[in-house]
Amino acid sequence: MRLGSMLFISEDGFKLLLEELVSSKKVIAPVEADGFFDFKAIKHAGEASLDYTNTRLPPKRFFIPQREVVFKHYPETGVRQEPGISVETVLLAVRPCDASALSILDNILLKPPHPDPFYESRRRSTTVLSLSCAKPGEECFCNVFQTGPVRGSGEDVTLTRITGGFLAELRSERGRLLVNGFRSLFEKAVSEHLEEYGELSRRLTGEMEGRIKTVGEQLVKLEEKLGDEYFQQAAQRCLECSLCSFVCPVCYCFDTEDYLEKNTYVRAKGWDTCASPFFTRMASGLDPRTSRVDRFCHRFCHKLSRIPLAFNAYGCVGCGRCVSLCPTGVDIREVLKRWG
Amino acid sequence: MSRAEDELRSIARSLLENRVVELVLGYERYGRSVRPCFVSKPEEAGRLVWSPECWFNLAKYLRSLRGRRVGVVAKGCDGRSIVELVNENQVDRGSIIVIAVECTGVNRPVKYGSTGAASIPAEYCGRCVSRVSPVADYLVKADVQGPPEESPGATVHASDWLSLFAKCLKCSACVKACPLCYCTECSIEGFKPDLVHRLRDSKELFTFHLTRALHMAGRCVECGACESACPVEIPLTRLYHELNEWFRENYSYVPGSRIGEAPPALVFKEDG
Amino acid sequence: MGLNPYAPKPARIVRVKDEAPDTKTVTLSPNHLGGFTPGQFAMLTVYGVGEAPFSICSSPFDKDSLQFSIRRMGSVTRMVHEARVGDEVGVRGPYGRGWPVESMSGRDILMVGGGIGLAPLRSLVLHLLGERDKYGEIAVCYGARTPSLLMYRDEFDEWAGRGVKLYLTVDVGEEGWDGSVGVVTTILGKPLLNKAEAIVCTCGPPVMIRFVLKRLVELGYSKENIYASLESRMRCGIGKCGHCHFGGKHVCLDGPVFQYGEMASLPRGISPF
Amino acid sequence: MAWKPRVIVFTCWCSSSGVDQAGFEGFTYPPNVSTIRVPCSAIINPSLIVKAFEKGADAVLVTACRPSELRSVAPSRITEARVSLLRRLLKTIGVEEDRLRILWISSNEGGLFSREVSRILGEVERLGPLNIGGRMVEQG
Repeated sequence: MRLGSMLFISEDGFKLLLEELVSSKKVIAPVEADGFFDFKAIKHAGEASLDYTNTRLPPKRFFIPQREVVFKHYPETGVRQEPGISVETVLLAVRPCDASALSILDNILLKPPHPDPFYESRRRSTTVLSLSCAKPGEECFCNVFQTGPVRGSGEDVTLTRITGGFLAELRSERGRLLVNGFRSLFEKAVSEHLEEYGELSRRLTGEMEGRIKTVGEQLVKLEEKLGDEYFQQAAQRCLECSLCSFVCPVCYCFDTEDYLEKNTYVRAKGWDTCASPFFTRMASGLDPRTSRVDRFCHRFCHKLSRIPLAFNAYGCVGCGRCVSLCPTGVDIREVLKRWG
Repeated sequence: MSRAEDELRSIARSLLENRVVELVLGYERYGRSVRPCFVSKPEEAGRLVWSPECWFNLAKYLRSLRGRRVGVVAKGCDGRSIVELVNENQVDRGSIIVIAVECTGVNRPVKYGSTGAASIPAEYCGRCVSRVSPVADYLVKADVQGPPEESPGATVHASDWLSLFAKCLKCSACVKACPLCYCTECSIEGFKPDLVHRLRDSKELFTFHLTRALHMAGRCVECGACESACPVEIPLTRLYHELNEWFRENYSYVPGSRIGEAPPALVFKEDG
Repeated sequence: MGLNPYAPKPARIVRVKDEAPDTKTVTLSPNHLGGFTPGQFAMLTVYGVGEAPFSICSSPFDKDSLQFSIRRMGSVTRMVHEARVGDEVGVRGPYGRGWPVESMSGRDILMVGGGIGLAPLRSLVLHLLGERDKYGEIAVCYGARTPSLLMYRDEFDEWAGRGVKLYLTVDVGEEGWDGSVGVVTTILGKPLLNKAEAIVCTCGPPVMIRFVLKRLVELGYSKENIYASLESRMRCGIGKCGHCHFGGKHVCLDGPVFQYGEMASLPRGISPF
Repeated sequence: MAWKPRVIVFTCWCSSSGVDQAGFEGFTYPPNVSTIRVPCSAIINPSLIVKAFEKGADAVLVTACRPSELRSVAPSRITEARVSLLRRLLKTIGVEEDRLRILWISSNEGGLFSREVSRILGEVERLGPLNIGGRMVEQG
């Protein structure tokens, strides 16, 4: 079984696979709770539910927790303690856009000379199984960045539901090893499987292409467009809360805080947002981004031009969470339509 | 296009043409929903819309627009938060033209990834104190009369609140959407010495939400902007309603009812 | 697990010297950073309070101690000012790209400092004086708001004695000050250097850098030899936290020292143009 | 080791001398009761009482001077209102309101203070541990 080969697993085979995985590894899957789907560690296969548009929150927190202690210092003994390695995990049924977000985060957080060891240990111990979309959500635009709707770029195995079961495409060595462990449940994919797969991706991409067309290279020159009237107008609405950054699968900016807790000096690292007026404000009060418009422009410029320049990958996967959840309707698609 | 929308647009157009105001705060169509908009030219007044999707409280922007003559579209609760802001000396009534719209209840947006409709009637509108703003320079009557559709909304038992708080991301959308949450150094934002760390710590969400509730008690007009802005849909308005009940019982005071009335949460009176 | 980049290494304060009413130079030992280039910075941790980036102002040849000149400004700096000899702090680094020392041999060098901006330049001066004859003329133009705010005053004579031409100015004079009064751009014309070839390094408040760069070009210094050290809020120092990311460049990785051309491409706000 | 309720007592200036007097008269309250002395009961920010609950307190008491004994009734009225409001909030979110109480203790009523504390300790023991921190973490 080479990488990229397509296998087929029946519906019952998949249930068996899930049972096996839950008993041997920590499995995280979408679970429904009061009308919404969110990722949760599941105890048995029945809890996972796979017919959903997307989870409300991305799986980012399993790789970059919202708060993690990165350093402890015990003054009396001078002992310094650094957290250990994480446990073997399977992340099931991630949408292709969220999986692509992981490969973007790899470009950023694993880039030498200083890869982030906390992210690396979680990423190396997690096998990601993505599940292709059946129907694009209202605010989805993953076609713009080719991060879905059928195949992402950060997953180890791409699952696609077709009649009678799932197609499984091996995308990485880690995925191949996982599937190899349950070889008996899989069989070679046959031509009508592949036909249905091709038909699904044509239908989905066609449906989405009508919304916003695939992005061109001009976006990287967004830097010069910052004086545009659009940004002055749209920035007035922004409330400068942290919602868009906290629900974004790619936002990686973090803040650190040091404090004393029961005679132990602790340094924690956790999610931050560039919308906050304190993000670039220095202790002297000097701030390279003094106005709300500057910060508003940075958010779009960072994702669509600055991350590409520094880490050669777009900082957005078109999942639509920020578009749907923003209380005042700030919408990145308007920037894409205007300068995409 | 409803009669109310038409009337609203003509009021805004005349206010801008006669330079009575520099800016009109209103709502504009946006995809399936509606969002706040800032209209500064008369010919742009056509962007203004009115529908039950207009849940956001535009009074939030008034403090940052202080010193400028501004027109603002206001529901009953928005108007009461303007009264509260005036009573707390945050904005001056003279520079605000209130375009009061008779409200028949708003729809709360149901968020990303939900299996239901795009929005459902807001449960907090069932407890509305006044459909029309207590302060108004212009009044736009509602198209359809009659009470808003009742939306029962899931009942929240006392024991649910801790698990509701635990869902919170500490993204501060509730704090930033609330017109009455305007402290420059907020005690729960994480300024040192910090009551609550700047980074979300699940233990501290208890202090975060209870402190915000205490600071809302006797001031909150229950406009529901916090609840509708919350990405994990914590029914905050219900929590603040309980504390407003305490103020109604002890001081028979309803926030935002009359300009000049000293809010008991802020002003101590011997006989109070 | 890989090396934890966020964990500082312990170092003790061995000396505290008052440079100016609001600025102290702390000397830390041991020097965990090993070799560093002048102009690089390190992240200084005050346990339980916080962490902040500071340019290293000691000489790279000094293998067993490190010096930082710190102005009292925020929570971390206030605690450093209240720290006493013997207290332990955390250090990690060195981070960032320093002054272009490898292309300096045999050429004239002009350093233009403003206020606390002289700290990273002092590291360069001490580096150059380590092998004085490798370089041509060395001149320092240094300005501060008032004479009492001039840093390293006790070292100026030694610098001059070992072949550094020193030009000082203050924005506002005090009695007993007979030197020049005016902003630092007014004395940029004084050093007689081979302007086309000379390398210029400048550091100071952003407004000063903006006018110094303009003046330098007017005086005939060539743009590709002009370098400036910019300042930004930093939380990690290793290009991961996003706070110093401006226009595709990280101040903590691609800077803090930037060449004239690179600064022109930085976005408004961080770029001195 | 049997669970002992953790109780925090904010004592205002006048009533704290009453509390000390109780100490002289041989009343020793158990170690898990800590007193925090404040210049006046009205200075107690209700958020600090909330923080005490988050940090592990099973009950919080606020001692204040009786309104009748003060030149101005303001401080005791304000404290009374704040404690009553916070009790309503605690009740709303499922925390028994009797875990927070105000005690009118004047400067010479040490005995009353000690009797009240022992009585309340008994009640809190019946209410059981509150453990806000633990419950928030395991649901988070």
